[in-house]
Amino acid sequence: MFELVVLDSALRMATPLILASLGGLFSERSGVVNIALEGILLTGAFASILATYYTGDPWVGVAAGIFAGILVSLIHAAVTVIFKADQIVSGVAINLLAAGATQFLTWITWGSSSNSPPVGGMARWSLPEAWGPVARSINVVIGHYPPLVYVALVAVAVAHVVLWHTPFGLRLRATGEHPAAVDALGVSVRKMRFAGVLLSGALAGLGGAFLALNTHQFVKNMSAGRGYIALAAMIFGKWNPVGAALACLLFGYAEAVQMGLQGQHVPSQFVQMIPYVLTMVALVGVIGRARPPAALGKPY
Amino acid sequence: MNSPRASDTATRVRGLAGTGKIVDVLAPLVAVLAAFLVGGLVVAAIGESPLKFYSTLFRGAFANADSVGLVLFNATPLIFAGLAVAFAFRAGLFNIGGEGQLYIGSFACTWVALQLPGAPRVLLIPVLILASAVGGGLWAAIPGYLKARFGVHEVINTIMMNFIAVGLTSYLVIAIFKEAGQMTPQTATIPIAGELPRLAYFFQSLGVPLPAANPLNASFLIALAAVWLAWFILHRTTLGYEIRAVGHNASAAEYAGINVRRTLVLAMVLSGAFAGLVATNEVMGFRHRFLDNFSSGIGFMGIAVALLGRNSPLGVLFAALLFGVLNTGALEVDVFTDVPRELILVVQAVTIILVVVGNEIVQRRRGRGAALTPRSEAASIDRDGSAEVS
Amino acid sequence: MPEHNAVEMRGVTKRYPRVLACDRVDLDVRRGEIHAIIGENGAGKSTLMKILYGMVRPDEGSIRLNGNLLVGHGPSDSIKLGLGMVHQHFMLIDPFTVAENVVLGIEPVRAGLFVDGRAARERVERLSSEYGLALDPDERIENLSVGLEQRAEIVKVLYRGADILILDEPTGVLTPQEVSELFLILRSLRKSGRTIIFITHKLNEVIELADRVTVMRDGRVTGTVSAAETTPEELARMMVGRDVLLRVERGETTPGEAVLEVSELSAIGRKGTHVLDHVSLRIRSGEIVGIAGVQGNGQTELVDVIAGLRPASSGQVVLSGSDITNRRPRVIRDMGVAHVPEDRQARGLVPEFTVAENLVLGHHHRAEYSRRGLTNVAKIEEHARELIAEHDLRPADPSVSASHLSGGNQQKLIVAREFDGDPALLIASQPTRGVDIGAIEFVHTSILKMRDAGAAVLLVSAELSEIMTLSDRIAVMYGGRIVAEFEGGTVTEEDLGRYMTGAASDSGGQDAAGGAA
Amino acid sequence: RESTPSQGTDTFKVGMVFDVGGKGDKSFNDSAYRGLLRIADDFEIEHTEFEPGQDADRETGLRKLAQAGFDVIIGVGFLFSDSMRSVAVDYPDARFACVDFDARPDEQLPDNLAGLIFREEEGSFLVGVIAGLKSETGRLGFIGGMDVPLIHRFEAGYIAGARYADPAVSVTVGYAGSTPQAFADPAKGKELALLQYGRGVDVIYHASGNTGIGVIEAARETRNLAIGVDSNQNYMAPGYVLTSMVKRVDNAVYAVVLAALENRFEGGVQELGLAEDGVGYAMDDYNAGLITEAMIEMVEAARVKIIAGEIEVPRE
Ligand SMILES: Nc1ncnc2c1ncn2[C@@H]1O[C@H](COP(=O)(O)OP(=O)(O)OP(=O)(O)O)[C@@H](O)[C@H]1O
Ligand SMILES: Nc1ncnc2c1ncn2[C@@H]1O[C@H](COP(=O)(O)OP(=O)(O)OP(=O)(O)O)[C@@H](O)[C@H]1O
Ligand SMILES: [Mg+2]
Ligand SMILES: [Mg+2]
Repeated sequence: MFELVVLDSALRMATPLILASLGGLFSERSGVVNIALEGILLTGAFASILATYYTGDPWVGVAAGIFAGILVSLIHAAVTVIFKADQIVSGVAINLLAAGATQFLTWITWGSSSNSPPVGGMARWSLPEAWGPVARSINVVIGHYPPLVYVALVAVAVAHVVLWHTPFGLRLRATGEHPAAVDALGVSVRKMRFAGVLLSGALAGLGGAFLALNTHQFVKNMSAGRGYIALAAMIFGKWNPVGAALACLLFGYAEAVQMGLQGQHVPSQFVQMIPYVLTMVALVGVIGRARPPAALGKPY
Repeated sequence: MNSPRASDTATRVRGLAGTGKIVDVLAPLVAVLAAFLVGGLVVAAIGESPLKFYSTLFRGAFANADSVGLVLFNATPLIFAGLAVAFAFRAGLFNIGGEGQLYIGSFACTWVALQLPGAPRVLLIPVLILASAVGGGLWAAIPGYLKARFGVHEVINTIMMNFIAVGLTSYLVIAIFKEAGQMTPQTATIPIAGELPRLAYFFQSLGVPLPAANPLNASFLIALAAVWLAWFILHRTTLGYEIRAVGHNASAAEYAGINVRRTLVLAMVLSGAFAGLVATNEVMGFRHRFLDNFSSGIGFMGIAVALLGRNSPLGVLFAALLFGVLNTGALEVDVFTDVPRELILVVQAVTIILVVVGNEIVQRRRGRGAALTPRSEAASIDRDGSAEVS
Repeated sequence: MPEHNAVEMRGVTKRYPRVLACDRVDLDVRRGEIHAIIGENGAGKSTLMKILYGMVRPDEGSIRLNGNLLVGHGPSDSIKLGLGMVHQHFMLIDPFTVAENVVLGIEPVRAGLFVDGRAARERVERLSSEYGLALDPDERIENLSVGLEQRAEIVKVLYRGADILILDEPTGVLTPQEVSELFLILRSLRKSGRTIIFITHKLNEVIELADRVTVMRDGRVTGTVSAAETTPEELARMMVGRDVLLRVERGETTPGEAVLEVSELSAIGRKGTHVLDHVSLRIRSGEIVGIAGVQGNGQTELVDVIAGLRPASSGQVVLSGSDITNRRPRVIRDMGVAHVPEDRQARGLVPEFTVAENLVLGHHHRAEYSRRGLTNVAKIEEHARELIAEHDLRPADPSVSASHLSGGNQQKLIVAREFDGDPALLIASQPTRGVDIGAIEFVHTSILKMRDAGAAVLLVSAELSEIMTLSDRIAVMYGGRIVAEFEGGTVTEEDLGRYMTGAASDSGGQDAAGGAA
Repeated sequence: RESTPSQGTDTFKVGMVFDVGGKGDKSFNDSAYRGLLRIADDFEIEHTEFEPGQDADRETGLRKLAQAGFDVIIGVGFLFSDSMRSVAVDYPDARFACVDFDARPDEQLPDNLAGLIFREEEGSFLVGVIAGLKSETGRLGFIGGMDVPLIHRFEAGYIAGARYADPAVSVTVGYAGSTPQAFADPAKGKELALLQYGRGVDVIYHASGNTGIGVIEAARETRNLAIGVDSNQNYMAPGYVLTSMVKRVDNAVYAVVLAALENRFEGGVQELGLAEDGVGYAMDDYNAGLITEAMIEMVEAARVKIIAGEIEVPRE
């Protein structure tokens, strides 16, 4: 169970979850529930393949994934922050929209509403071999995972620093706790919430890009509930970047173990349920100590 | 006793309140039309004729008795799923778990049917309806209890339980109950005595040429009854009174001696029971067995339906019919035009967004009014346990 | 050129959907003065200040700050112009530290990117020592007492360099000791040249602290006077709009059997402290016991525990001989306890329900209205028609939603419901808060009628005059305890005030124990 | 959708309804679609295809096509079996074919319904032989889509073939899931494959539709070998796809439509194995360098023996 391959697999499985849950974190810290993560992942996945398909450059695909994520989250921000509509309803609608729109566009682009043709993926990072043995041993480290895995890990650290050590983070968290107080201090609640939701779109879009580029293809509904799992991981991680990332790793690990256990007569359905059951148990046990942002879900 | 300015205010307020009813009906209609317009623009953008698109869509839904029968058939599960969401809304709960509840309800229905091979029709049918409701209700009771007891938000838990329900039923079907000698992941068929009759013969006897093959079945009638029942529970029973009180103002309900926690759990159970009744259509009425993964999002569509129906049972009925039209027409569009059905999903999503946004705009102009969505604030319970003395 | 006033508001008007919160208000605040604004609940004081601060847009009117006309300004503009506000409901972020709360929005930065925590801490320390506002910058707000929270709010304002400070009802939640400390701080701020606008509805505070006073009533300014030249009586007249406070005649009463017996009752609050601390109290039938006290001294908790809405940690509540401690609210109601709750919007009504539905709230499960789980719609409507006629509720339509009723009529609805059906014990919490004189009179006579009909009445009110007018006996609560008990009419407002502020707690504590035995 | 049928014309009309994964899966559905395109090229035929959205649409969709006067209606995938049975009875004038029909033992089909069944285990046996011969580590992998008996047949044949070539090989088996989605989850396919390769497997045979795209990707990434399925997938990662077990759904579709065109359509279950050229393995320029003459000789010998009945290929 602790084989390297399983751990590797866990990390890769966790990567889109980590990115999406960091996204959820920024949104929820600003006080906006973001169930739309699922749809954003999906849209990011689609956009990244579309762009890669036409440009041949997966990094353009990554940019497109981020951009698409921001675009979708813009809808969420507008509906919930400007029009102050219910955040969960908006999220549900956006997920529906994303499912329909990505399939529709897949059909328009490639004539199949279920998947795109394969595209070239992202090359592993590496220094030129010619640089000698040092470069080669560095390559062993930085070339071990797809590049976005490292990006995700760095994003965790950056998110932590941003949330806890910058004025932006302080204001963002304050907005999620007590928007009226933030307003009274002359900081625009609307701007902070937009920032939180759009950042969430960018990160989840990036997660979608990883999901698709790592499989070299867009497949309909390929987010397959990962947005919800990311949300659960975020709660599980008590709305902290490091906690959320650890929870994602745990979920990724559960999935990897489930695959690793195959052929050993553990019904796969049960292993697949682990993250969900874990989340429910954790919510009962953890939520008492972990406090969601006080103004979460409340329009201001 | 009123100063002039007070009566000014009163007239203004009263004026708006008077138009309230019309606005309530008009706003979703306008949203639907606007969403259609968006859909039409998209169709035009890909170089197809919106006119042909919509004429095909509506031909698919209204061409003949068969089409209309399909609309009603497609609307039936959405009515149940919509009622489930709307009912929970009334208690201030957001039940996103319709999908899981309908799976468990359907499985419970099938399982009970398979246990009673020789049971007579008069017994089996009510028992199976009950089993469906109980299955869905019990599944919903878990997040309801966790909410009431530990204050865990039902949204997350119902989502989690959707995944669990799919996995659990999948396991049960594939590993234990799969029909022998078949590769399709489905159970054996339920006894014929447990099948709900199709409505074709009934309609034919009324002179409506509904073909015998049309899948519309008695579950539709159960759905109509459920609409009435949901209304009746909410507005004619003490429990309904308490559910609405809790949904509107939990602390007033608590003050009034209503056991808020118990009411929340009960509301959730009833909500889940409505979702479970989807089994009457899918299992008893149509497939006559449990097919793994059959739903493809009926429970989620229920959210949209409830929303569009403004969380009133009658509204749910109309919204489900609208979605039934769209889904039925979508197939026609898919088969007979170059526009893929996915566009219909987009139209549905845009409808929801426009409905919520439109509602907020109307509310804002009116100053205040009935909330469209549950006031999660009101129904949230402190862990300190101030909601109940135990 | 004459020196500008610090604040000049002219013709400021703000309409809310159902009220005119400010009606062509003019206000002048001179530089360097402490200017009090007084008025009854709902007079529009907070709204006026929020308009000044830029959190609420006025519909009409102009505002000048130090002579500069403000147009469409927001809080950030006000802060830049040196205006700071301590809100009636504190604007503090619980899980943040004091320092974080203070610097939020204008954070000192390090390396151009990161919040400089040390600088923040130092600034807070400097400001607190400068004005004698002892505060630990690293303490989280959630661990502070209300008094300290208020200090954090003041430091927040000072950190922003405010020279005009608005304090919205700063004393309502403070202990007397904290109040006098606050006054010291405010005076030292005035000495440093700052202008202070101070909202309250406590007349003696005004006389003690303020230079000038503006009185508001019903959204309008009824006058501005110099504190040195006015009396509480004059201020009261300006506040209420007529000469003497309305007093209903309280006839003699002969109390009967004990209905409510509370002994050694305690309850624990959110922060683990005793919000009720061994309270003992007895009310007999035909007797009104009034509880006086500064808000937040356990009155709400006492009522909630008796009504079953909050668990008691120890002690006993006995109603007509049976123990109802920690029973469910429904059981307690069914045993004959009626309860007019403190906050009618949050507790007493389901605003979305119709008048008829609200008129059975809490009784809806009783046999008259509910048969085998089904509601008796006809009976509920009939009941509503009776009560509407009896209490002159307007509009006289049982099917109108309660949210469409005026505040006064909402309160009448609750009174009508709770007074119906001969309760043994009537709990009336702030029964006249925010209602106009006519409704006050109605409520007061109704309470007395109940008493005369043999009910035991527990009256909780922030209005001392109300307590003094109605109560046969008066208990004073302070810090979760009953610190004194008096026979009605044997005590002056000043005496009560001393007990309420804890100034005379010791002897009072003895009294209370004796009186309850 | 290349040519949209107008209702009521006299041209011969063929409708195809796809399985989960849909058109463009480079595998099963595409194989069927290729057959349709080919016959549409050869004859004047109108055709339409779609993928059902919700489960009930499978049956309704078939019905709509029948009502619209389609001459041949093809359901791609065993999930259509139930619906086919009832729709075929209701529309005796249309002819129906169901690929991978889920036949019940001794089932009597209506005259207008052809159930097309492939003996996948036979083709799988052959690629198993190739894998067994090719593997250097002696460890083979199998990745199935949905954990169902149909896919178990691929697994059983493959394992038997591998053992036939090298009795010492071990085979690691993984399935992507238990729902139809398991055929459309390349992300999962890739991770499953990476796990197996990571554990020393050097050839993986996938029978997982779209999911297999991830398997082949993993082979390319780790420089191991994969074996494609249904369609010839050798081109997808040249040098890393050892061969493909082709299931000639295209041929079967072509043949069924042709029979209908020529008015000799026959109902009933049709089993297509090695003997009927219904299954096989793919050789082309992409994998020529991977497979030696000697290997081909052995495989061809096995093919002859299977057809002759000398080798009994297990189905489970
Ligand atoms: N956001 C709002 N929406 C609607 N009505 C409001 C709003 N804010 C205040 N009001 C109403 O405006 C009136 C004046 O309220 P305001 O808070 O200014 O009173 P106040 O004098 O501060 O009273 P208190 O002494 O109780 O604090 C009240 O009737 C109140 O209900
Ligand atoms: N939306 C509405 N629909 C119908 N009638 C309304 C509505 N809003 C207010 N009214 C009625 O208009 C009248 C004036 O309301 P308002 O709140 O100004 O009363 P008020 O003068 O403050 O009365 P009170 O002294 O009882 O508080 C009330 O009698 C109320 O019943
Ligand atoms: Mg105020
Ligand atoms: Mg009023």
